[in-house]
Amino acid sequence: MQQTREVSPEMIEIEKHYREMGLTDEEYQSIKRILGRHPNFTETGIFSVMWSEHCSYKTSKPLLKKFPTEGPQVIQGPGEGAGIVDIGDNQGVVFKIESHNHPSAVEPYQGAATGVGGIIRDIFSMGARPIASLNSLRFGSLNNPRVKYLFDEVVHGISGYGNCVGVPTVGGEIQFDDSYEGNPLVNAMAVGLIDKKDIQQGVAKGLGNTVLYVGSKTGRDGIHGATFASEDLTEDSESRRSNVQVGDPFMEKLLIEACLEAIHCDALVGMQDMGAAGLTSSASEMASKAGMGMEMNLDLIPQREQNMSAYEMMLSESQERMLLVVEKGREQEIVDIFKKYSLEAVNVGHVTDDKQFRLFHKGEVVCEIPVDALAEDAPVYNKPSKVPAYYEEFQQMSPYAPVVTDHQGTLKRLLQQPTIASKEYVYDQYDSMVQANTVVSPGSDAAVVRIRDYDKAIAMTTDCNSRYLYLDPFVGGKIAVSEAARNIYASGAKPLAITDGLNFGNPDKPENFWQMEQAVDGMSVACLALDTPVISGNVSLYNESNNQAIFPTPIVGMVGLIRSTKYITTQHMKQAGDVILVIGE
Amino acid sequence: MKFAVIVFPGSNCDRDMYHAAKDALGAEAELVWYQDAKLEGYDAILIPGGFSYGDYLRCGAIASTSEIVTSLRREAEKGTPILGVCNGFQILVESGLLPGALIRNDQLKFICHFEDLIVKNNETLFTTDYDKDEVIKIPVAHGEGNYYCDDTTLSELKANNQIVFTYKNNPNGSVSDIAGIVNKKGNVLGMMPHPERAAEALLGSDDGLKMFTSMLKNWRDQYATNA
Amino acid sequence: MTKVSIHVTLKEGVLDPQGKAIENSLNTLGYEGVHDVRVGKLIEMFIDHGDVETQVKAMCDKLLANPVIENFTYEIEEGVAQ
Amino acid sequence: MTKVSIHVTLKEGVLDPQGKAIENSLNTLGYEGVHDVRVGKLIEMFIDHGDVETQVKAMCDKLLANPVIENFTYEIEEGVAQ
Ligand SMILES: Nc1ncnc2c1ncn2[C@@H]1O[C@H](COP(=O)(O)OP(=O)(O)O)[C@@H](O)[C@H]1O
Repeated sequence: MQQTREVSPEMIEIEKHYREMGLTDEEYQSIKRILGRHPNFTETGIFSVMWSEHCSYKTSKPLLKKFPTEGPQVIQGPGEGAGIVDIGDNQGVVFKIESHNHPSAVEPYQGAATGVGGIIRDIFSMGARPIASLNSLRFGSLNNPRVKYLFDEVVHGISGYGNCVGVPTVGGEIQFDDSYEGNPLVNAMAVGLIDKKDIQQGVAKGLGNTVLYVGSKTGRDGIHGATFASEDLTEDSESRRSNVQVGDPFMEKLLIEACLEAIHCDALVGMQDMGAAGLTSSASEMASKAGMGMEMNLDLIPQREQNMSAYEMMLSESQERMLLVVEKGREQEIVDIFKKYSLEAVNVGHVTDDKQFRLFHKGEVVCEIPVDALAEDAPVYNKPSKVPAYYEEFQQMSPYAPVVTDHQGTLKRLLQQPTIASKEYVYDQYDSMVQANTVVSPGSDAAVVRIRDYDKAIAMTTDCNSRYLYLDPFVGGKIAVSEAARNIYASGAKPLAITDGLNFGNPDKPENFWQMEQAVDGMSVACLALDTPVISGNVSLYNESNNQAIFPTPIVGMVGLIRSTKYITTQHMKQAGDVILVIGE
Repeated sequence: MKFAVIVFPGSNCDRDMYHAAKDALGAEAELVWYQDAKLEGYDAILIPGGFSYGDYLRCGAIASTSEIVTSLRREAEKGTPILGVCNGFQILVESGLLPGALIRNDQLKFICHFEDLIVKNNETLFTTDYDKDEVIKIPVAHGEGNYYCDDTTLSELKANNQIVFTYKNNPNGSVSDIAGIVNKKGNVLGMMPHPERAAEALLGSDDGLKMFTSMLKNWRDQYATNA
Repeated sequence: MTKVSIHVTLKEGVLDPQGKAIENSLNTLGYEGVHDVRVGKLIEMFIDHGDVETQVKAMCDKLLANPVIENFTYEIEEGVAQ
Repeated sequence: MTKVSIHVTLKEGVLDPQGKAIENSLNTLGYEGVHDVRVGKLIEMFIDHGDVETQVKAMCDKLLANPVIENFTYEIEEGVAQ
């Protein structure tokens, strides 16, 4: 069995092992100051994931602050698992987008599948029933066989997972461009419906309350990448094992039903899914949000593999797991609900009032960290930005107006571009109709899903033309939001809010950071003008291959409300003889 | 009339079936969890689509070994109308209540879109409201809906008029374009297309509703005869 | 502990679209001598107690293979460490 | 003609949801001693000419197994009548 070799606390500092976990010298020193001692191996790992960009947004936070996030329609803005907007009748729609770029580049089927699974968990952990998913994909040129393989497998992964869990995949977008050749983008968005009274929060409130672990067992999935000191017994064992996360949509479906049943039991205090940084982030965030602490006994964590260390369990990204906090003494009520679905809910710890994140393993304390230090005290960086040379050069050019002589030929050539061509090949593989609410399936401007028992519907879309953003990220950012809004309006809906998936290159390069700044500014301007605040989002940086960044790709996922189903409009021509009008400039 | 909709772990069209029976048709309907194993007292049983047990091993295989299938067999023998759609059809063939097997679509892809079906037999409990050879628009959504049976079985199906629906444009490679079949006795129907998704015009077609109205009408007739 | 490997294969005459697709891909990749590709399942498990062979046969009949389209064979290795 | 049987299995440590579902179902059916069920693929084919072993290895690497999560082994039987 492969095991992680653990370096002593002193050696972590002397040999600077923390660097290989992604922590800088300064970050390591502030951890030492916070603890008043050397962090041990497990603690260093826990800090490294909680202070990673993915969990802490340490480089993007200053930019995200610029987004407008408020409005009378906003029930829940950024901060929880997903945002919520009001659609009347005491109902809300919950939505969020999430990237799974790097896992998809390594193992496209599972990468895309687990991306869908992860974002759906964000939705039902809020207490909402997932009612639709969308996606936004970017690949290199289809002439490259590897790209073709990635494309096919990503689509299979989305359909394999989404179809099985019974959430209709109703829309999306795909762009092909060389800038994504070595670094495809796979962003998944999910939308849920909730009765306002059912809104859950990921909080660990109530001294002495019980922490329950539910779902798949914990394996060594997803740790290898972050682990520098993994020592394999032999080369052979390395090639025999793998750390890729594999999704189990069947397990997810059971979790959806069980969790949505559990929210009606008032013994449930808080619920959160284990996403990136699994147990570590869910547990510490739940405690921090409640102003409490938490103790867990790792011996009790359901484990799929033998001899797992505390470090491995805390960093594992095994899929389909949830953490619940339940009123002490009433655990059985929740356990019984999960049992109906053949799921085990295991008591692994309890809520404390000392604001410490304390873990036991084999009778020893293996971690004791002030919980706020993990969830709230991550460093924030204001990165330098610089106008790229290419941009200045482009600005000097005089505008180019193409002269089209052969209109039919040009149109045909345009329609042959994979980015513009029909995506039926893709969306025919998605179950876009399950739940029997899909009024407008993929193929029109925005997808429309009616709200059962009411005469209303919601429209949703994902959009981003990254070529515009490359040319001018500020204008391109405005265009991305506006395009989404046009798709929503054209379906008969009023836009309500957006979720954003910010995909960029390495932010340590000032030119890339400038692109981010400009894009966010442009999007913010458009969001204000269109009254579509940002209620959730995701940041994926370091999307580069061969030192070449992808085009700036801030994907906009927008949702709108259609007040009556009679206003639903599709983009298709209806009958011969109808008049065609062009509106706008 | 009271419908039971059996819910297996992983079923995902259970609510859709329930709403079709309850809202679109206006009958009584109940969701029955597979462990509740009792199916007496219902006038018809619906086995919904989805991915029971994740479709692991073979679609419908694991579900077909569960307790409730024993009750289902009993109801089938009694003559209770049983309709299995998509995964429900797969469960019916896996449990031997219908002949043949459903294998991977010949193009190896999941497909989801509306298809034109031809009503081949409008004399079943499920199809009397259709005309013979009527073309109806019903969506498919499956990865393993390619109906297979050997030649002997196929001739029997034909001889007994058990082929109820065929595809106008075969989308998955099914033998003889088969989309739905009924058992010899005529009370167990399995089909890959989803009539419950075509029960309201708003969703693109209400051609599926006649399956539910046929069931209701035949139940009423039978009730009147028995009374 | 006994290790059991079960091979589930499609019956002759049953169409195997997956095998056909793999064959085409292999031919396209330049492996022109490859033909009659068939894809089946390999199910491996450990059994702790009882008459292993009787159990394996029954499991295949009841669940692991579908007699309408599939055949099965199995291998039993006694005393295998996991 | 040469017959080749290729076994493609999931690497150690990779979650096998299918194996787990089958195991649960077998346990429920009363086969309680069954555990660690893993499901792989069995790919059978015939090869007419060329160095069979070299071809098989290359085909597995390129197409038949996914090196990120799967391992493969193979058996070659020379001179098999189809
Ligand atoms: N990855 C995808 N998944 C699902 N649907 C998609 C995907 N890509 C495109 N579509 C659907 O295809 C249709 C056309 O998409 P697109 O070419 O992006 O059009 P537009 O430029 O009008 O947004 C839309 O209905 C969209 O939802």
